[in-house]
Amino acid sequence: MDHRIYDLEGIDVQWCPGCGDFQIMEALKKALAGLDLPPERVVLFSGIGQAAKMPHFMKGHFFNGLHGRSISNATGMKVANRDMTVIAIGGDGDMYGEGGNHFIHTIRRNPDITNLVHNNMVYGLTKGQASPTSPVGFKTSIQVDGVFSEPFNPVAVAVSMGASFVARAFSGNVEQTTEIIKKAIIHKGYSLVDIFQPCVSFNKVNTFAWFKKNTFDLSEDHDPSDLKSALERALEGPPYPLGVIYQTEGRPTFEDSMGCYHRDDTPLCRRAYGPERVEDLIASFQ
Amino acid sequence: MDHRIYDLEGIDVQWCPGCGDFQIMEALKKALAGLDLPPERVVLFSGIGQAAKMPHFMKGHFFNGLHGRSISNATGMKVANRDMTVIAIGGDGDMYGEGGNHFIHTIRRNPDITNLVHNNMVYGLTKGQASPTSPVGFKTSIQVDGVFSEPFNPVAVAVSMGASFVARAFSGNVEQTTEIIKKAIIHKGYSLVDIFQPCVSFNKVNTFAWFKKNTFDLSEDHDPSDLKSALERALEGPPYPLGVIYQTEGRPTFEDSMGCYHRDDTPLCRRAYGPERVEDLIASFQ
Amino acid sequence: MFRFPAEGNSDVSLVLCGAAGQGVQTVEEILVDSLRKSGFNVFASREYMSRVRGGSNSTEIRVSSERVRAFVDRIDILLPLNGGIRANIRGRISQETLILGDAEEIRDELSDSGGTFVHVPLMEKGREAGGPVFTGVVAAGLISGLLGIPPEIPERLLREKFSSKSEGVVTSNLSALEKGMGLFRELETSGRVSVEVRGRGKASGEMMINGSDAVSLGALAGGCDLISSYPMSPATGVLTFMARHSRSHGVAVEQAEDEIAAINIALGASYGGARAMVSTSGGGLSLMSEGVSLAGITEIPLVLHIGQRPGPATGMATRTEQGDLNLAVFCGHGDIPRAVFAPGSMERAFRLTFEAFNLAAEFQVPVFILTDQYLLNSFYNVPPFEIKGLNVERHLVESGADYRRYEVTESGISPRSVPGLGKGLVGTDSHEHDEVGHVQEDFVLRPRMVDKRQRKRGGILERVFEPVISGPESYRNLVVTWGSMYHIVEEALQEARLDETAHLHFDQVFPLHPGTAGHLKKAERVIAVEGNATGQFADLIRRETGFLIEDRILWYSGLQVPVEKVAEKLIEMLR
Amino acid sequence: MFRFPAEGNSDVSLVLCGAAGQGVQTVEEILVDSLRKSGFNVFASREYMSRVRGGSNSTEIRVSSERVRAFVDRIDILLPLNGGIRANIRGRISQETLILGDAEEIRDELSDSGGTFVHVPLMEKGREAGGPVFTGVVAAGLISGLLGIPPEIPERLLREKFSSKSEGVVTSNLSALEKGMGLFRELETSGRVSVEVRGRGKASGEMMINGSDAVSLGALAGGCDLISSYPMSPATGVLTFMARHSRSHGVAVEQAEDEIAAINIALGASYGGARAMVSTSGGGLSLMSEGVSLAGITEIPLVLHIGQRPGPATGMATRTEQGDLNLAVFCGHGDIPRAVFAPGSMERAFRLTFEAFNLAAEFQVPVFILTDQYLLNSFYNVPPFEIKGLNVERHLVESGADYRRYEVTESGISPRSVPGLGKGLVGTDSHEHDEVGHVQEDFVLRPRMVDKRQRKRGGILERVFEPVISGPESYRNLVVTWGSMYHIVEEALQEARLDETAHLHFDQVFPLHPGTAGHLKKAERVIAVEGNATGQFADLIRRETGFLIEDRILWYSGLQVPVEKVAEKLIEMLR
Ligand SMILES: Cc1ncc(C[n+]2csc(CCOP(=O)(O)OP(=O)(O)O)c2C)c(N)n1
Ligand SMILES: Cc1ncc(C[n+]2csc(CCOP(=O)(O)OP(=O)(O)O)c2C)c(N)n1
Ligand code: SF4
Ligand code: SF4
Ligand SMILES: [Mg+2]
Ligand SMILES: [Mg+2]
Repeated sequence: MDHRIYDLEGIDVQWCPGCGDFQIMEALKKALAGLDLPPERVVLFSGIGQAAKMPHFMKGHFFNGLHGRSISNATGMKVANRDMTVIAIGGDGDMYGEGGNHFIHTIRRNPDITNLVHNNMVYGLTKGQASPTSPVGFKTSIQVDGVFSEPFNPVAVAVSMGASFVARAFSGNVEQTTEIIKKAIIHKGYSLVDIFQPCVSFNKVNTFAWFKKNTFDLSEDHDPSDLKSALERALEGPPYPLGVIYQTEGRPTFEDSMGCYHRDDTPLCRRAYGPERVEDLIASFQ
Repeated sequence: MDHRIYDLEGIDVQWCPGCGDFQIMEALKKALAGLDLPPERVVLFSGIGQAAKMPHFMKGHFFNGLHGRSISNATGMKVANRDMTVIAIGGDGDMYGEGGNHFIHTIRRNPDITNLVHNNMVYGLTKGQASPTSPVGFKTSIQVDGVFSEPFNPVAVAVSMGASFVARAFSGNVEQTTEIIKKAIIHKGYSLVDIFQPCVSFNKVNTFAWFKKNTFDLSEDHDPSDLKSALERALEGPPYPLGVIYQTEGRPTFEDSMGCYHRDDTPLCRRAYGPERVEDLIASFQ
Repeated sequence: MFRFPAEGNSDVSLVLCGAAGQGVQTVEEILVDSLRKSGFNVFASREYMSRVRGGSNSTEIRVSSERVRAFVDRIDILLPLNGGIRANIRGRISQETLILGDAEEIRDELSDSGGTFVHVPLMEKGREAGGPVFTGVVAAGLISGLLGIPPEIPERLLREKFSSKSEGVVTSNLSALEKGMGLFRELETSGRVSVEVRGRGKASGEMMINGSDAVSLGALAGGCDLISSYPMSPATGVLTFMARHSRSHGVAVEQAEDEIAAINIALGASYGGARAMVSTSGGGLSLMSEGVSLAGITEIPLVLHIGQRPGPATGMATRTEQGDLNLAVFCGHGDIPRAVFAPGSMERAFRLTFEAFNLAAEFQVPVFILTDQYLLNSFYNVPPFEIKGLNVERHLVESGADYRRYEVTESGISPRSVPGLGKGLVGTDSHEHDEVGHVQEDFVLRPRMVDKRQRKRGGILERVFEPVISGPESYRNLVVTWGSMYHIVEEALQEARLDETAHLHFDQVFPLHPGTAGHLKKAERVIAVEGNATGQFADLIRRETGFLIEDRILWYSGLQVPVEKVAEKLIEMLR
Repeated sequence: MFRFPAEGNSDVSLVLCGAAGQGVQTVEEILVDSLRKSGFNVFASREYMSRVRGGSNSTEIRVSSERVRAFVDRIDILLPLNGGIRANIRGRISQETLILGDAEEIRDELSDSGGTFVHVPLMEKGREAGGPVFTGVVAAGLISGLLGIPPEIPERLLREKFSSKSEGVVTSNLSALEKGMGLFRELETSGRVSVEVRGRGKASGEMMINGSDAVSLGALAGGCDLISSYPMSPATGVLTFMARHSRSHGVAVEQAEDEIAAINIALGASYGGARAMVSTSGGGLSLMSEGVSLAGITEIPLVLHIGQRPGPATGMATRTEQGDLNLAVFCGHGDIPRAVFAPGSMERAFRLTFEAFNLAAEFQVPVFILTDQYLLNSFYNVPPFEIKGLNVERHLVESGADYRRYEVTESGISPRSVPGLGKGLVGTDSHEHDEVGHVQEDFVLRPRMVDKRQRKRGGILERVFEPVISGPESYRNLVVTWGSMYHIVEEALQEARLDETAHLHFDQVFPLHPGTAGHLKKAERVIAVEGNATGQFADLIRRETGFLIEDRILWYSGLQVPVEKVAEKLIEMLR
């Protein structure tokens, strides 16, 4: 399938020229098309931020919700209709700051959704405040003396929690990012793809060149099913390894565990319950 | 100092007979008294839950706030007055469920507070629903088919984030718990003490005997300053190692980084700013 | 000699009290079930402390030949199972109260209480039956005898209850029951007590149900597909009910990590075509406020059940209040059309929850069901809920290729599709958006879209449920209530025997029925009775109608206001 | 020939527009600063898109001999720096509009706009000065010339601004400025334009300040010790200001992980004795609702700055609205005393934020400052803020050994101490509690404590700020406003020249001043002007006074309503 099937015509893409977000969108389109998924099968969720604007720039069903809450929305969707491919997109502030609690608990739940985090180590949309992944010392209009708190390492946390699929990518490498996203979508369960992304407007420290210099491809012989070495890889850097860091197959998904599918595979939107559904229960109170 | 200085007279302790919370309170009193800290120096923070009732059963300043938010309250207090010893107490639901985002980000911030989490792997106060640490398969009135989500391992997450002090204790061992809490209080920075605690009313799986059987003391030769072996220890179990799992000294604290202490050590409650404080700024707008 | 019902009453009010985990609940269950199966009308209301063991909880059970649906102060018979009887019970003991207690346990705690203490050796009989755990069943036997319940009814219940246990357990329980009945026979022989409630036989085919289960049944009947929530008293019961029937009735149930996740999972599911709900209390609704706002602009249907308890903040976690009306009506930022129901009875709790799902689906708005701890934890017998004539309306369309989720229409309602239902793409957005759902900063589009959403208020208003008026058709005084206050005031008015006084009750509190002002203006004097400190509903009425209800009976002790207190205050004000 | 001010006006309205990141802001800064330093009265208001680069933002600069403080529709001179001029600007171009643009960039975009396009070779001159980046400074030079700003003023500003850069940079900037002035001289010589604003000289010693900085200064003056917040437009400016002055002015600043942490850190700090605040927008306040409720029952002082923007949900992130009044007044569960300010000017933004800290400390309640994007991002010159006579009142006591944090008093205010201030222990609790702060389930204590907290409403009401009334003393018509609408309506009324029409403006919107109804009833016709879709303030007035304001001018396009639109509507309604 040609990835241009995902192009939206006549739109004004709101990202800054040179922003890594363009390449991530390209990689996502290619990954989806590469898997022969048409836009009608795909639901894009996002929160608020520059990254989170993506569903307005490409085709697909979409739910652009609140800052920080998209993986919860996506989880609900996946329960409502398991036939859909569900992708949740957002920035590092969105997913690890405002949405940090959902990040942790969605890992525990393991719904079959793919979570793309554009990790530019800064708050882009709100003009350059520190994000949870900003390096110590990073100066901004609010962190005037430089960031004080330790940066959040999403990959390490996800691996230490046994998330079923954890990968790191770099927007500058569209091909590899495409392949990783494909694997993440194919993976049945929650997949985190933390994607290094240069923000040309607000992050003058972690630039394209910096990421280029401070990342490397995971060697072929890394075994992503080995938790121990995955943890080591997750904690490594700079330079940071890129690729699938951890993956464990066979964990059941959240939506499959839901009582609504115990006897009936019909997506919830097509169910036709009537009030007679409660006749037996009414009787039980008599 | 005799730990009975912390006793509150004439009160009706609301925990069930046999609950591990009693022993944790005993350990805390002993630790504080052992460090010669009088109640006037200590501020107890808590959220909502059985564990979180503790400030009503012992002496000290206290702030019994909302479910899930006590470490944020405690962080604010520590900024307001660095002379106080600040302890935040709560259950596994409070700290890792409702308060999960604050847990992560407080680790990053590293305020000098001690965080005691009574980990009974269940929601006690609300009568027995699963908590984030409940084991898979645990049946409750809501998790009727047994818990589905992977349990949260707070120790592993904290270590993987480089929290400056991470320990695990068991309420059944008051002496060891006391020693660990002492170390946690002495530690300058955020200290997590995850304390296994049997809930006799609602957790019939992780009972006193179960904890006894499934825990062991960390050997003397565990070096808590070694991140790699700390991580291994953190991921270990059952049986679970008890003791200080990770500790790193010398990380500056959050409150010390605050601009309000740049020129002035006075606790905020004793400051006497007048509006003339803004004269220079008014001039700068002219 | 004690005779019940006492002169002037048609019911007997029995209060059981005891420590948590000490069997009060077992006694209550056996009695309530037996009474109903015997055909009595029964009302039972529970109050309990925010703790797991110890303390002292109580249940009031009213038994009557007439329907009984409200909480009274009066205690005819008090049965304390443990010492440590709390002030809220002590204060209700009068000269007419018969206290049946075991002196071994209660000692002289109630000696100066004003009531008549009659020693009954419950503990001894319990021990005889097999051990102290049977004390509760002995008490149940005593009361069964007292109320004239045919012995085979509680016997059968006990057999069912312990069917999975060993034969020994059953035998001990039956023996305890019998010993209790024996205690009653002794009392009777002594000529000290006589009870006769007439009218048995009518209620036996009815449902005995509490508010929590009534809301849950309404939700299931309304087609609920998914509930995601975080446990919070007193709203957890709905979550538990749904979990229990999750597999058998095909509903997805998730206990989320917090209330914010809960509402966002529900909204995601609703976007995907599920009929979704959340159940929480005021604190949870505070946290969900942003999600309510999201539902507002995205026009995603959502039903929110809010079980009120006293606030602010944690307040009194297991107690009752009507203090979250303002929050339900105004939570969320921006202008958000919505509807708020506040059922006053089990029938209405069922029906309005059912309706909430249809209304939410039709207008694509958040719909609130405001209940409270009192309603949720009170039981009474009601005729089986009527489901004939009710229809689950999904209000979904198959999308065409050029589907526009937010098509501007005259009614403000855009035909709603969901991903996978048809050929089109379904977009939804928390920003101001165009008809397709894409974010736009367009200052002409913005008011068009705001107006579209606001037009739905008109449609919602057309569907509004009328307030219920009872009492004389031409009245001088009008008492106004909402939610769980309904039956309290109904009975209080009966008791107060006030001339020319009617009762106007609202099961829907927002928007207000257009006829509201008309009813109010007909009265010379209007009195609001509410369970909060400021009179939130009276203030809302003024906002919507301009009518000031100056006289307000406000109750915010944490316990439901009893019938007598309301009657007393009304008499004070109106006689 | 164009003459400015045009007939009938005393000001020139200049609008700059261009893509984000393309120097509009630099031009604006240089011009506004130069104008003020030259003694002009200046008003400047910014509107910008929710994106970092591209798009098209604009700034309106009004220059006048009189004070100017409001946004107008009229554009006298339009200076577009880039193509892609948006409809909201195009729609404001009239026959009287002079467009100074570079045809190289703008091409024929504005050829059918109705205004007069005069080509000025800004880009060419920029390139000559050193490169395209200097185009903006060329434009600044052009306008400086046009408005008769003495050249040495912008020259000095440029020197200061680039003092840390190389000499070459300074030289290029100065050359660009001079080239721009040259362009003006050419225009002048051609006889096509003449501008003369009289009255220079008066404003030069005044402050040029925007709402964001006025609120921040008020907070610092009020003794603010700590701000913890999460960035959210348009409220981030306050956080940024505090951060900038954190070390020099001794204030703790934390960007929290989310709004819930933000308010809880602030409450913890306030409990510990800090004067604490948060700054957020409607979405953040929704999330903070539970924290507001916590402040309510724990009686911890807190100041909340809420910069409103259009909702619901994300709405229009960088735009303006007055849609969060309901939320500010009603957020949080349970009955919570509070005060809500909504300053209508820079002076009031400063003063009321200052007062908020004292009021919060005195009554131990949450106090809200409701502003909006328009107010926060508008600048004008004001006389230096008066701080004489203002006192920071901490309202703290040293605790004795038997200190009771929640001592019941007649005023409802319990003397407040904090840990470490005195000998006593200081307890605070989110449950209903006794005087010491311990949780109690006591049904007599509960109403006592509720009443104690509610009594504070009386005290808060005594402190309430009077609404400001302007216009004829005896009026037939009354226009009611709140918050940022103040100066818009003041000017609209001047422009509309309506007889017998007065203006009643509220800087404090809750509780309402007891005199409110009196003012309203004096009028035959009352009109509310609000920036939201339903008339939230009019509804609130009805709730508090019973007075129905039927006529409402409601504006919710996302942009501030311009003076002319209000004037037009008022004339329509009142003439
Ligand atoms: C509840 C809430 N708080 C704050 C905001 C303001 N906000 C929007 S995006 C954002 C951060 C953006 O950073 P990130 O998620 O890293 O995305 P980026 O723009 O860098 O791609 C913030 C703070 C909001 N929209 N909602
Ligand atoms: C916002 C909010 N949601 C829910 C609750 C109800 N609640 C109180 S305590 C609790 C969980 C208690 O579990 P845990 O924190 O593990 O403490 P434990 O009782 O087991 O010690 C819950 C869900 C609440 N008080 N506030
Ligand atoms: S601000 Fe940064 S993240 Fe946002 S579009 Fe521009 S470069 Fe990309
Ligand atoms: S319910 Fe469990 S945690 Fe709570 S007091 Fe009882 S035993 Fe302890
Ligand atoms: Mg980012
Ligand atoms: Mg627990």
